[in-house]
Amino acid sequence: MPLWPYLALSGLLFTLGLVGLLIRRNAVGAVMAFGLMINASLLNLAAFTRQHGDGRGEAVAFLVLLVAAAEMVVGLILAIALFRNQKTADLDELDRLKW
Amino acid sequence: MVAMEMLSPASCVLIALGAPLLGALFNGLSGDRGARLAGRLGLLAMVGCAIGSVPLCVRGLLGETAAEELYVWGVIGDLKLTIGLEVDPLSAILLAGWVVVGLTVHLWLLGVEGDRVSPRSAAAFNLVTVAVVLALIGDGYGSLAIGWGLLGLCSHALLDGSGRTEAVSGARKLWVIDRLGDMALLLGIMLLLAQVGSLEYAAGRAADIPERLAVWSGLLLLVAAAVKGGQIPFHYWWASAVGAPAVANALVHATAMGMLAILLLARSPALFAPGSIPGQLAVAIGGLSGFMGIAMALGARDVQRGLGHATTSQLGLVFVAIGLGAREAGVFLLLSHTFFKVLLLLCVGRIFPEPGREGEAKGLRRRLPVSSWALLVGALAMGGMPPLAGFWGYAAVLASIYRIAGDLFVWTAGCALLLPTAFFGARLGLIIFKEGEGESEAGRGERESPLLILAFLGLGLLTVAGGAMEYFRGEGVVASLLAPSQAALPSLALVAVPGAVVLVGMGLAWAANRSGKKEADERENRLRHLLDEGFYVEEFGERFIGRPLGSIARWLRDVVDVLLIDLLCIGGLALTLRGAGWLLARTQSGKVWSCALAVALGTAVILLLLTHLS
Amino acid sequence: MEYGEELFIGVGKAVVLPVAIMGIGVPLLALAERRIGARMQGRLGPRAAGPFGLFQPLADGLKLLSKGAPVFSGTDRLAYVLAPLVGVLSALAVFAAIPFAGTFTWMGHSIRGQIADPGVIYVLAAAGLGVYAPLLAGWGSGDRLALIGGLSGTVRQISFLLCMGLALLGVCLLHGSTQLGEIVLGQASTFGPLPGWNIWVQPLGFVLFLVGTMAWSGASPFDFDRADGELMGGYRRRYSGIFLAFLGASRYARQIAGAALVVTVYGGGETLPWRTGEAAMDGWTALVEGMAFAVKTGLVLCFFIWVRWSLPRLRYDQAMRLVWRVLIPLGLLNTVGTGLVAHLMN
Amino acid sequence: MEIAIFVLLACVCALTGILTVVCRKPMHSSLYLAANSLSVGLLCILLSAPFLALAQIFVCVAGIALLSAVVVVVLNLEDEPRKGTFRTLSGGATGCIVLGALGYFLWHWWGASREPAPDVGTPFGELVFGEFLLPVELTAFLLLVALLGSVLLTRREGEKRTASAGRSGL
Repeated sequence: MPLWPYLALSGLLFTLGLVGLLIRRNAVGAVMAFGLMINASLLNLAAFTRQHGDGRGEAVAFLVLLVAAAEMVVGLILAIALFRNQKTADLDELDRLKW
Repeated sequence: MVAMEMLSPASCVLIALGAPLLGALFNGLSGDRGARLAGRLGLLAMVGCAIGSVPLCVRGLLGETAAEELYVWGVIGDLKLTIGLEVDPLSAILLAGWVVVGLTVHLWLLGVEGDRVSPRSAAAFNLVTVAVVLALIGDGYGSLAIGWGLLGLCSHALLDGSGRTEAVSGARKLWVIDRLGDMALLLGIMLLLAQVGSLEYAAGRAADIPERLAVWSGLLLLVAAAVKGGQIPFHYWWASAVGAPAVANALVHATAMGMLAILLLARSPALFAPGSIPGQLAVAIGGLSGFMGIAMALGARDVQRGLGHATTSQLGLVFVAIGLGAREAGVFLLLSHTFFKVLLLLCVGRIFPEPGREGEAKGLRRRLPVSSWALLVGALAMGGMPPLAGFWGYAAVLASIYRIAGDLFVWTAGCALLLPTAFFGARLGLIIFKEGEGESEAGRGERESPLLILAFLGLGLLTVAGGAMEYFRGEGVVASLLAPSQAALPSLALVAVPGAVVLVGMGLAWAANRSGKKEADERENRLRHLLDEGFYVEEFGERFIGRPLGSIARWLRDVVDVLLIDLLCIGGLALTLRGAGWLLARTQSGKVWSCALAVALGTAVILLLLTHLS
Repeated sequence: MEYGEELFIGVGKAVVLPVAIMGIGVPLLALAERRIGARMQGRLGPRAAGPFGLFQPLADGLKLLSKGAPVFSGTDRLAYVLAPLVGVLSALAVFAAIPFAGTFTWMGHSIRGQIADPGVIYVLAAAGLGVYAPLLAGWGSGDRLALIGGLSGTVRQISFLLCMGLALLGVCLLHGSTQLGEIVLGQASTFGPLPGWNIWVQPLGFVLFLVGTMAWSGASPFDFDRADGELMGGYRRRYSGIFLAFLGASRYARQIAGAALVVTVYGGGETLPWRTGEAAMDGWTALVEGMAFAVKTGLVLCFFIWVRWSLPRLRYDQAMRLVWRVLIPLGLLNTVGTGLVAHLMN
Repeated sequence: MEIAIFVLLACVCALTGILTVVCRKPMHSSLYLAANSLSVGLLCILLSAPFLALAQIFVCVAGIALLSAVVVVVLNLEDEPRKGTFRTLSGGATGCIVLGALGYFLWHWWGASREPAPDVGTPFGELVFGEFLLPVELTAFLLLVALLGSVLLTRREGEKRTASAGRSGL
């Protein structure tokens, strides 16, 4: 089973996640898109682990998974806090960083 | 042992330059507190300078050249810019002359003005000394240029310091013209530097400069000398220089500037060789300014302006001498001219403290016997009375011109020039002397201060005995009397003819004076006005050079500045910046997705780079 | 295909087990629950449909199947349909790891009474999938009460799943493996006069696991998410017909799975009590072992039912406080303790 | 056989990925995210990383995706409006560009498909708690911080009162 299909799939997933991040209007949607990107990276990592046959890749992937999970949880919690504070989760309305 | 050490050139130079410099600094910086001491301090500085320069002069006059490198102030690649010392007979004589003049002027200053000498002018006088000494003893065009510029500064300071309105505007005009001279000087030096690779005179003399470059640098240096010496095209600065107090004119304009101009020409014989174009041009300018100068002097309304134009004519004669290769004679004439001109100017300064008021010379003889007598001696010397220095100077120049150039026509023209000079000298002496007879209530209490008498005595002696120097110099006119001259004219004639011409001139003056003193003055006709205004050269320059340049400047201002720069460049720039700002603002929408977009594109670019660069 | 018969056997088992559970286990449990509950309340319970009311669940099933499934407005079709499916599938998926019968050789192949042995983590993962069911049901039916019920149901399942996981950790530490087969094998020994089950070795673990499975499967006092009083059936309110049947079946399947897990991990699994070591056995003994496994699971289920009809229902915050402040810390304690003991022993 | 499974899972994965991004209803996109995670988990099994697969399912599907679904429920987010075409276009375009760059990058580095090395199969537990002990500890700490953070961040002003009020309960 050659490697490139896996890479292609993870590349596609990553890009989909990226596009989702750009397109989604509300915070939760963005976090979900981010979740997609995490899945893509995990798949990529697993694929390369398989390619190199070294078990360590799996351990690293596991850790990456954990950290990413923590990240997404915090992301979602922020979305909640944001909603409660700004009464909206729509990212477009949060443009106070406007130059 | 210490004496020997003291005599070494370097230490002498240190004293000669140091003393006046210190004097200038003290006077300049002390302000009102030091007002009373200004005069004395100036004199003290001058004495210090004299002490320093006497050994140098003695060494120089004995014919021994002391050359030494004092200070390297710049090394650019293989080009070394140094200030060095080179005292040869030429600079020694000039230095001696300058020291004497400096001392007398300071004595005069102390004697006449005493405590009222303004520190500013005292500082300026000292600075002039520094400038001249630096130029004289310098071994290259560098120090000459420094002296040159410094002199311009001092003349402006003195003119400006006098406080009179027309003096201040004159100062500005003088400054501009002086800058023109400086520019020409610097350009000439640069040309030489580029070709010769060093500023020293020695290198200038040694190197074989290609003919075309020699001509150009020669012309530039000639222009500089002409400006400084007040020769024809640039003589009109005398009109503005008159505003200065007479003593300043005496020291700075008459002697220092002339000395430097002649020094420049004398120091670059290769450029002004008799046959070369600059040499011939120097002769032409010299002759022209000689005749026009004396004509303007005769027509001048004011005594000082007359003397100024007379200086122009005498320096013209020196230019002619150097142009034809008679360097020694030229320098000798310069020296003798310096002595009687300073004497004249000091007397005029004493008699007419305010320039332009000639009338109140009545009762002069009783009031100021010494200055009036000194004035008479100076005027006659300028006229070229045989026993006095003036005559010997003129005779030496004419003799050497004839001997070297062997050109009868120039010799006769020279003698012709002596006629009006003699007439002018005699008339000046007679007017002042005759008018002085009457009683005059003004100035009764004045009495001659001893210092003043001392100064006049010194100068008078020199003007009288100047001729002896001629003999002392060896192959002078007197010497030529003894040694049979192989020239066509017998040497006796070389002396006799000028003498005769002078006497005739003086006789004419006496006759004119006795007969119609009155109608001579009243003829305010166009000729007199023409002469007085200096042949309207200034107005000519104004109309044909000043006005066109002005209109060009205005056009530039209107079209280029306003339209091109303001509207297009700056306006355009502002517009583009505002547009760019607006565009950029749109990208900074603050929305999360636009930032994420930028990040995404960034990653894409990085990926491409990684693949591409590897 | 090189698998050939192996594949056939595997698929066979994979088909037989769910059918058995859904066909026999769930209806039996439903009936048992109603009958035992009734008996505990002094009434007879359903006896009309068939002998001892055995066909009662069948009747209920048919009734539900015959009813139409009305579509409410404001419902999220996808979630509405997905909820029951996910619930049932995840419950059945848990059985894939549970050894329910002995190993016997038949026609040259030794057949294990277990579909596959991915281990405890697979069980947790499969159970984890089922966590979606209440949330989706609540959100899908578009009804506020259902939503509250759904949310609380999901949170309950996650928390108690965590509690179960921690309890299992202790056992895995002891047996040195996460695979249920190994654990069962490890229990096939005697513990003094008693069979070498983990229940004696890991008493705290057993209690935690038991309470965890009870709560996770939504039985007994922990079924606050479908409390009739407050939430009127919670997320089941808007369901009817086949979906309602599936929701109920998923709950019962999860209870059976929980009980099976309890039996496998702490009750010696399918091994007959006091059996030691790996026993070579023929088909019949394997069947007997299967029957033993069924009896043990039945006992645990009866315990569930017994607790259900005797204890009052817990409130949501009481249950949450119980899990997060009591059970999970105990679980951690248990794991650490077991670790220390295991380390000291060898 | 293996390739068939891979193709199936890849299709599911891609499809759910697209649906997650495109879907208007937030709940649906979270479900698709869960499905996507599940398929990635299964793919990991194909890549003979069983523990990673189970962890992925357990963490991503039952954890993250579920949490996002819960947040969608809690915030009761309505569907996304259909405007903002420029934004979607630019997002899509950027996506294509990044995909192109990524493809070129991967093709450049991994164009030649090499045979996978033999699977060494070192036990996962040994690795995680042996060689990677420090990272695991750090991750544990990080998770703890995330836990605390989430608890504190979602605390309402009145939170403290209800907690104490509930003291009387169990």
